[in-house]
Amino acid sequence: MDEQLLEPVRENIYQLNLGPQHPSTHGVLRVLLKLDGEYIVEAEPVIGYGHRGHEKMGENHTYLQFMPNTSRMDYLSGLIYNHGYCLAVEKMCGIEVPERARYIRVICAELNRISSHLLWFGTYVMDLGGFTPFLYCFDDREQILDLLDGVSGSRLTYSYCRFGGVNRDVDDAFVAGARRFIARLRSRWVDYHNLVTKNVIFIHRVRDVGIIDRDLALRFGVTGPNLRAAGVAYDLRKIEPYEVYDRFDFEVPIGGKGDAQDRYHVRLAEMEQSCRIIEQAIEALPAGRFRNEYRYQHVTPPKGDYYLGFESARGATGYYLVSDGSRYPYRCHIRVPSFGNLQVLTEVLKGTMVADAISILGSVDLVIPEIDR
Amino acid sequence: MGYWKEIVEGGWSLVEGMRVTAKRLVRPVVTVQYPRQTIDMTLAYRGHIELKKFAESGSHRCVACGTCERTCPSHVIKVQGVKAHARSDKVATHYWIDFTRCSLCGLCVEACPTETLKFSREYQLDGETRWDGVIDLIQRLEENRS
Amino acid sequence: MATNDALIEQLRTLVGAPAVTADLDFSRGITAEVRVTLAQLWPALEACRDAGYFLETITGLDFVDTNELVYQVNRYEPRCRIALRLLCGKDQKVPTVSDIFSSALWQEREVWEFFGIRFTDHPDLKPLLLPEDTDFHPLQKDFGKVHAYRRRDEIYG
Amino acid sequence: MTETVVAAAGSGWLRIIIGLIVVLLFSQLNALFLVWLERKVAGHIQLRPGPMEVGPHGILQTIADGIKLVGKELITPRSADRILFVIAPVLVFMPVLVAFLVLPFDQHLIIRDMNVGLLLIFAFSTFSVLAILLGGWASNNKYALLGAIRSVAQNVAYEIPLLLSVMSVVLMTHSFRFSEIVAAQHRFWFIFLQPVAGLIFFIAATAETNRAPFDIPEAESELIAGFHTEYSGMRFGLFFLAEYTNMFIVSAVAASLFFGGWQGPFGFSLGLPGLVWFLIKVYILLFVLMWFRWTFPRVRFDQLMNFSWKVMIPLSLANLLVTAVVVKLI
Repeated sequence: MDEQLLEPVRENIYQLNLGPQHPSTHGVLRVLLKLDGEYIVEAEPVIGYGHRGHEKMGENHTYLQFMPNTSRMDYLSGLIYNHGYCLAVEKMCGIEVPERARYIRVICAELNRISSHLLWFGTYVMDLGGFTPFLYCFDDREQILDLLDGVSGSRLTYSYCRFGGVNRDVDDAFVAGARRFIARLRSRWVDYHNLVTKNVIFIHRVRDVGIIDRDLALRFGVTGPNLRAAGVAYDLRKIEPYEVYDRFDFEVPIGGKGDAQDRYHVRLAEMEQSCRIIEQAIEALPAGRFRNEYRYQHVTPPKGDYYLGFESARGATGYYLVSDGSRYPYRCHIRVPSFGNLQVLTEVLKGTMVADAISILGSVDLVIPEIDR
Repeated sequence: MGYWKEIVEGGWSLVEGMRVTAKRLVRPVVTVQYPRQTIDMTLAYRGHIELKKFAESGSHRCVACGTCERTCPSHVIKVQGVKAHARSDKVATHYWIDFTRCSLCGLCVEACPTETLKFSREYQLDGETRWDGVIDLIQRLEENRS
Repeated sequence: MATNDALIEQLRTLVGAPAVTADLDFSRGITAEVRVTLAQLWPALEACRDAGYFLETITGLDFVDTNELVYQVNRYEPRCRIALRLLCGKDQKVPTVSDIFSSALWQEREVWEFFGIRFTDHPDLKPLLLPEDTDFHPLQKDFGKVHAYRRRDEIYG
Repeated sequence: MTETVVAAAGSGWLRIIIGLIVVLLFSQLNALFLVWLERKVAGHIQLRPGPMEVGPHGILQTIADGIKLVGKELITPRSADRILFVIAPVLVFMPVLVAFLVLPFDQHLIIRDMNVGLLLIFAFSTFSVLAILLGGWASNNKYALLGAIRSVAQNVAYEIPLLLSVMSVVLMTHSFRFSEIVAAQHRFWFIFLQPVAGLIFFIAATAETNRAPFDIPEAESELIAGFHTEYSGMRFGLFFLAEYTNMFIVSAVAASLFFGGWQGPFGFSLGLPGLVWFLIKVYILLFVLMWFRWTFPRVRFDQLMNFSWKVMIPLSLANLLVTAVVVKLI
């Protein structure tokens, strides 16, 4: 709806407080909606309910002590955040990482990405009112959690990566389990497509809903699957290959219009690509150490700053670390993808219906604690 | 024509979806009825930390150096130790952890120079007050021994 | 890579060649570092926007003698992360760049609440993550527990 | 035995009073059972067992829940319209009970076999919309209000195809009396003669009872709990029970109109009494309703209206026209 249409009904506009306690705001997001009937005139996300001051904590902890915090920002892709942080510190200090560890990290990070996308898939359909796919996804996701639990000892906040390697070595059971999981996931697609993707109700709920096109994305710094849905193949794993991603053959799935349906398809396709990466990494998993012999406790990077960008399940993430040569970072800034992905909603939600707002909020895959830090 | 096609195809997609759920309806359940059935924790499982018991001494090897204390990001650990006499090694007398603040990162286990720390595999750690989370690991070790 | 070089050349002419340090090895995670002044910030960022860049992040830094803002812009392809470093005095105000990049609306609010750096002409400068009545700036180095409060030249010397 | 009881009760007031008591008991217990059944169906569809703790396979779970609900504090929001707020849950349950008076459980097991039975049910079922509107309005909560508004619009839109599809059946039997409609299906159930009307009736009935995928007045993920957001304790319980009783009624009406009521297929009763046939059909339909709910996502409000006005109503009108012509020709 454009402005002109809205003009005569200005006086009938009322405010609705969507959240912070609401079944579909995933965590503690509050969206102040100005509504005209069911149509949204203005939407203002209000955030910060989960603010824990990670950046301040980063300045008060040594580099190693901050590592467990990293998996608590985006709790759905905690391992990817661990991974990125360790990479950043390793790059700063010039720590060499054994080959085996690098492959293990990639395998685990991709498993983590799949689990994050699976959870998104389930909760998104739940936001749209279909409860059952949510539990099917949890059934699948449980297999990943079991796998990662077996190697890292934790199911959500992994704290798995260490400077110069990983915490524990993977065994044959893990490798076999990962293979089994990939086969299982692939066999489930048929059912998921029949249950959700092809469902006429679902299609009507997502098609042409919440279009984020290239220009809008550029303006708001939208990244990740939300940007790729608009047809931009921007994936830091390809563009700025970190770790050993440049050794794998995988595609960056892209959409066209950038509506909720494209975002949905991009994420589903990404899971398949992650499966491919895992398969290749397992195939090429070298023998050797999973961790450097020297266990880095207190690292002191040289003075200066370093930025490391990596691709989390939600988009381009980055650690900006400033070292003053001591054991504590002078500044630890984290660029979180959900920040831009949420901010763009101030534009996108305008003129949509409340039901669409839920669909859009779900489709951009927000993790609020990540934004709040 | 598109109108009819959409209705028929849409209706058929719903039937397809119902087939998927019907198939699941007759499958066995995958969940575990928790208090009645339990699952074994994996070997890697990280519960709260615990002192290892070494066969040769029948006790822990904690020398109360305090490395874990300093490594812990959440200041969970407090260690006290005494020297039996001036030339002997220090031996821990108390090893408190406040489990309510522990984030189970495992940095202390890695930091321990005598490798006397390990993860317990307990997961039923509920309590009524916050003080129930404060555990003296040395006392716990003694109790487990008897 | 041609387009990247074009922008860096353009920035060189905008802010003067010595202020631009290109780092094609990417050894610090950025392609080029550009020191800008308050007056050059707008034209430099506008040039970035016109070249198809997006604002990745704004980071505040607090030193004893000065504040510093690091604007990082990036483009979709090929990679080219440019850091624009803006030194601003303790009580200097910075012009908002939210007209150039909409994402700055929130990022500047975040910098304001955490560092107390004011942005002129920002339409809605209120705390983003902290409660609305917050009157302290937690990432300033004189707030709470701090390990070191240094002068800028101690780090970047 | 039922026949003797009914006969002994005779006609008139005594019959109605006994009927009411039986209806009250039956509708309440049935609703509790349905809640349990829904949770079981949901559980097994989702690969989990559903309620298991209270009683064998959790059969007593809903009774325990009911006791909990009765014991809960009834909270009235400070800014609510107190009288309407209290009335609404009562009002939502009342018409539900009335509908039981005319449902044909068996050839003789009808409390009141009125010649306008069908009309009575639809007249009273519209009442529940009013109750929902009252509840949503009186709560003085924006989510509740939105739910109420949606509910009214939805019910108005779906009442039309519902009645039009019923009219096709009425045209064939020339009667609004349930017993006659059912008796007319002695050989062929009307679902075979009127498949389109049957389908439309069932879809519209799903919408009328606010069941998924048409549960937009409640729309958990959008409107918290829709019109009963502010209700607690047994007031919420009444809304809840009314929903399940409503489901039972629409399934019962569908069974009577399209699936031959108390009669077996193609005139074979297979030795089962009419009541059993009737309940079997009703529960199968109820199961389908639950199956819907745990399979589909929710439609959007405007799509729901579009579907009603652009698909359901034209289709049911066309169906009615064809029926009228065919009936006239035969």
